[in-house]
Amino acid sequence: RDDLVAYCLMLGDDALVYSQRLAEWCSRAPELEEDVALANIALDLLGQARLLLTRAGEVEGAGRDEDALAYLRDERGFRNVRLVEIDCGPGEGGDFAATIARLLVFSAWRLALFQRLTESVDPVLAAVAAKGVKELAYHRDHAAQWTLRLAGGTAYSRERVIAGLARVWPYVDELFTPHPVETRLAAAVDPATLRSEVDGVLDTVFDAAGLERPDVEQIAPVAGKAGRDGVHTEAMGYLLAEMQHVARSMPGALW
Amino acid sequence: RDDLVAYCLMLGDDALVYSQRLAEWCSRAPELEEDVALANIALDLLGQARLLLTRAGEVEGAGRDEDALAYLRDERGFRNVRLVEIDCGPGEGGDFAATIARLLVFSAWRLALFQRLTESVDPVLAAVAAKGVKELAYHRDHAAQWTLRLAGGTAYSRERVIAGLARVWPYVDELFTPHPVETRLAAAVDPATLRSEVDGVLDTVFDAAGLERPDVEQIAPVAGKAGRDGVHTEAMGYLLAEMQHVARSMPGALW
Amino acid sequence: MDLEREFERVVAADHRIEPRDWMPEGYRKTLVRQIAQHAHSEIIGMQPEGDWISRAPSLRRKAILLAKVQDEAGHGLYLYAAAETLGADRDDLTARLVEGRQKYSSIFNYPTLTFADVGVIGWLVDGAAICNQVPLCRTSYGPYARAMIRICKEESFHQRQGYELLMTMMRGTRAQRDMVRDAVDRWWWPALMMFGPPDEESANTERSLAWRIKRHTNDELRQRFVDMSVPQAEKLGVTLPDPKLAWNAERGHYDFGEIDWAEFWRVVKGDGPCNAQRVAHRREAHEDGAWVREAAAAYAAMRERAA
Amino acid sequence: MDLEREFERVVAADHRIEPRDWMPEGYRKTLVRQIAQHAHSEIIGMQPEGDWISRAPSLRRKAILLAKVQDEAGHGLYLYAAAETLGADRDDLTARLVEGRQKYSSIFNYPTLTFADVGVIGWLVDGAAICNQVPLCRTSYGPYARAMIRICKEESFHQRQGYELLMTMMRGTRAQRDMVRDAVDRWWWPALMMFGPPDEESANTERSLAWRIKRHTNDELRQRFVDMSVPQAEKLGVTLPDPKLAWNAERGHYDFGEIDWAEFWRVVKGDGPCNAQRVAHRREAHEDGAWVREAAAAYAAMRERAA
Repeated sequence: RDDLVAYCLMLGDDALVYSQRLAEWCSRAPELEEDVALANIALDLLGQARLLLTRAGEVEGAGRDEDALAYLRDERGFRNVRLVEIDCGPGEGGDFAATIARLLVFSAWRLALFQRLTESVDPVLAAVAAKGVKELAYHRDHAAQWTLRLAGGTAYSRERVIAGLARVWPYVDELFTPHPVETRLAAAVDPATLRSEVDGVLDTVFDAAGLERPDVEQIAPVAGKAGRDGVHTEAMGYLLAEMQHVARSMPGALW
Repeated sequence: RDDLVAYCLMLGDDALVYSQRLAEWCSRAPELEEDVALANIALDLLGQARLLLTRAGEVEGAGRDEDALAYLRDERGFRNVRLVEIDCGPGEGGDFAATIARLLVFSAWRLALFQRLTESVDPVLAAVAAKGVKELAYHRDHAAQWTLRLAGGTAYSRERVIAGLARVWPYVDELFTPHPVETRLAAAVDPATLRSEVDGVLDTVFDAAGLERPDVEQIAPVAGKAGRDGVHTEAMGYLLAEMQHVARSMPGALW
Repeated sequence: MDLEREFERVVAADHRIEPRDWMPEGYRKTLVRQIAQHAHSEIIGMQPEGDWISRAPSLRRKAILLAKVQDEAGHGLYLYAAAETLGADRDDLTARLVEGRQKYSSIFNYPTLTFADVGVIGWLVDGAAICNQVPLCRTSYGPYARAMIRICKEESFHQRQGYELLMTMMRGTRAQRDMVRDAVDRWWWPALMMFGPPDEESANTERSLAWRIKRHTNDELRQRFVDMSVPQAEKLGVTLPDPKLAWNAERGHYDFGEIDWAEFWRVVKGDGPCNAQRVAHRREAHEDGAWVREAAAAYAAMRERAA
Repeated sequence: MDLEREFERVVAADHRIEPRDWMPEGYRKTLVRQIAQHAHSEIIGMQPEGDWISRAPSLRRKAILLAKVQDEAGHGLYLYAAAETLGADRDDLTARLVEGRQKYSSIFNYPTLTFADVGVIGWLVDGAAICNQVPLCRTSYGPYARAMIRICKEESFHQRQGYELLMTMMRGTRAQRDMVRDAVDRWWWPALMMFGPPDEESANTERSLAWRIKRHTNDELRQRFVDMSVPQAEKLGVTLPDPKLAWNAERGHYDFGEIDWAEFWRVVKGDGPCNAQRVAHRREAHEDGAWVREAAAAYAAMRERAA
């Protein structure tokens, strides 16, 4: 049961933290249509996060709801992969191309994972996955289309998308590294088994876009521990400070 | 007595919030010597803030110490002028020139204020001011020297310092607008009385640097209220979220 | 002149003018300016509320707020499309906005200081917008009227959500109630200013009424908003910051105090607390995205050539 | 050859070599590299701790931390100055750092995850640095030795402050104690790695010892650090994450487990959790500041011409 809680948190935190990052684009996208699209994707992921955190709280049975889990957990308790927490822009940590690169990698990975998860022995996870699959297919398609546009647009946009992929690629191996919880839990999907499928999807996009898979080193874990163990990048603390500050500042408040 | 508390908070918050902004330069300054200098200035101001917030808490007599006042107050309770909270860089909201421009304006103003305050009828304020005057004279001198260097350096640096002054100038009138507390409290200095002295100091620097006083509109208060009333810019919430998050996350902790 | 008579007949009969119909040049210009300003207001309006998405204190409120700000982008899109049916060009309108040559609703030049502001914007600002916009659902220009029908539906949803947030906060802690009251104090007067200058100073009102672009004067709409808001404030448990606010049985309306028109004009002319910031934010987003739009255009052109 | 004999005599007598003295080229090169790496370590070391200045949870801790990070910048300055007495050029050394051509202490390639990390860095990382550096106060090159005396004094102040923070946190809430233990678990092994590879794999140790640049081997210093830290950990109430850690009465030292040398070499070679981030941060600060340095130089040149 602890494992199921942990697993719901893993998948829920991925969606929550990534949604927080995507929402940073709100009112800053390159065109209004894209503002709408990125907000849509952030909303889909926020919806997934809410279902999964609620489920984690229910299984845990300690009275924590989605908000207690989102707002009152400390950084070391967040179990998302590091890919979703890094700053890919807008602003200094990235740009629209890095944002699209992360969306491509993340949604290709999560779609493969959720497709598998629709057959989970846990009916709630299976239901969340079934709903999420449709959303993620759209996200992946959106990212793939932009990857083609940026790679085939101007010389500058091509340079940016190559740099964007290099920005996010160091966090890719972690997506496929199984955590003991994922190995033990029958209801879970072992992410290692998704690698070739996801690689295939990405290679298809890269081929169509005339891009190479980035040749960059992977970011090491810390003594074998990474996001799934609550060992994050230094970007995470700032993200949580912003996300949690109001909620933490008003204990007992109703929202 | 409420007025004295409020006044200590005003002067203390100016120093605390500005110190927080200056410390953002740590490990990001254009040269190591400047890293040391900006940290020094931030430390001086942090020291002033601690004395003033401690004093505010003592006079208030409700058991709030410097940390309760710094970490557990909400934005609307902070009484600093808006000049100190805006983002002047490093990063997107400014750069080194905007940073120097703010330092010049702020320290010229605060030095004039503290010089007057050394004669306050409140002995604690007078003592804080006497200590601060030496620090602020150094800060002002440092900013003036950089203003000369940037104005007389390269064409680009001259353009930057002009832009930097324009960035901070809209917040200057607020420095000289007396709040009712400042008018009522005998121990306080009426900032309106400092204007000509500060203008004179700044004009001397501008003359030496061959700069003009910026010709930009002042940022309006909100229905007559501004920083001294706890009505801040939208930058303030983010600053406080970062500053207060750890402290708020661990109620009852000892540090 | 037949065309002009036909135009006047359609307007007088409360039918709709459509893009292909003949229309007086003044009508077209007035509409383009009004629709563009309305579109700009939706786009600039994303900022003060969008600022709180990352800090919304519950996931439900975060989702509601994100969806709302997204809707505003959508409204901007409908409205730019409506302006384009009149021959306007979206890029040109955007340029006017980011260069400060065309206005947007002054209400967005005030800062959002606490999460309660999100609720109050929903309640009062969207409420005032609805008062302004419901009559526009019957405006004489067809595409504008149809856009407004859709927008009004979503706006009233937003307004209910804002009011509901405030009701929830008022049931919460004392600090929350203080927060709500503080936000109401700050937003009430700017909300009243949303209806524009008093009728005697409103240059364009008369012509707009004749053309049935507008259907009510500024002061009529402002009164309607006050009458609507006072009982809502009572139900919420907040006092509106106007000592002169009182029911006038004779008029059948609430009397209210004098608006600070000096502040109104100051903000309209660009010197509100956030004018510079709002336009700079939009300009930066626009400029930062230029290379992306160029890439998309180059890619589309390339695909077209290949097809 | 008289010069070489004189050099060897001075070194053997434990006197100091000064900048104007003759010295073998290898000695000069070894020293420049070591001092530069040491300076770089101070500068890069500002980042992991500096990251917490804005979030330090008390004003006293904020002031302590800011002063500490400032001291590190100061240490960097002394050390670059010492390297310059050997003919090195600070701009050139900085270029080597930001282009990744010269190393710094690998310990700074680990992330600081909580405020307890600030305390543990003070206790263990500064503690290990002091073990390494105290003998350098007697190193054969005068300017380096004198810089180290000043640095060691400040470092041991930092170490006491770090340990005191941890003692305070351990007296606090349970969550704080957990935080301290978690941080100790993460930093203990990287701290042991700070002494470098085991003696049998340390290529330069022998020559450095002969020249009296170093005075102890890596393993000797590491043992000294372990012996010093174990009782401190006990007093603090934390368990060091090494099941093999045990007092060996025969040796008069603590035995300890095997270090993960694969990880050590991975991080040294650039693939630690934060290598890329640390160098990028420094490079960006350097590049962002280029126009300021140019302006200062142009202004100084102009003033000189005018004088």
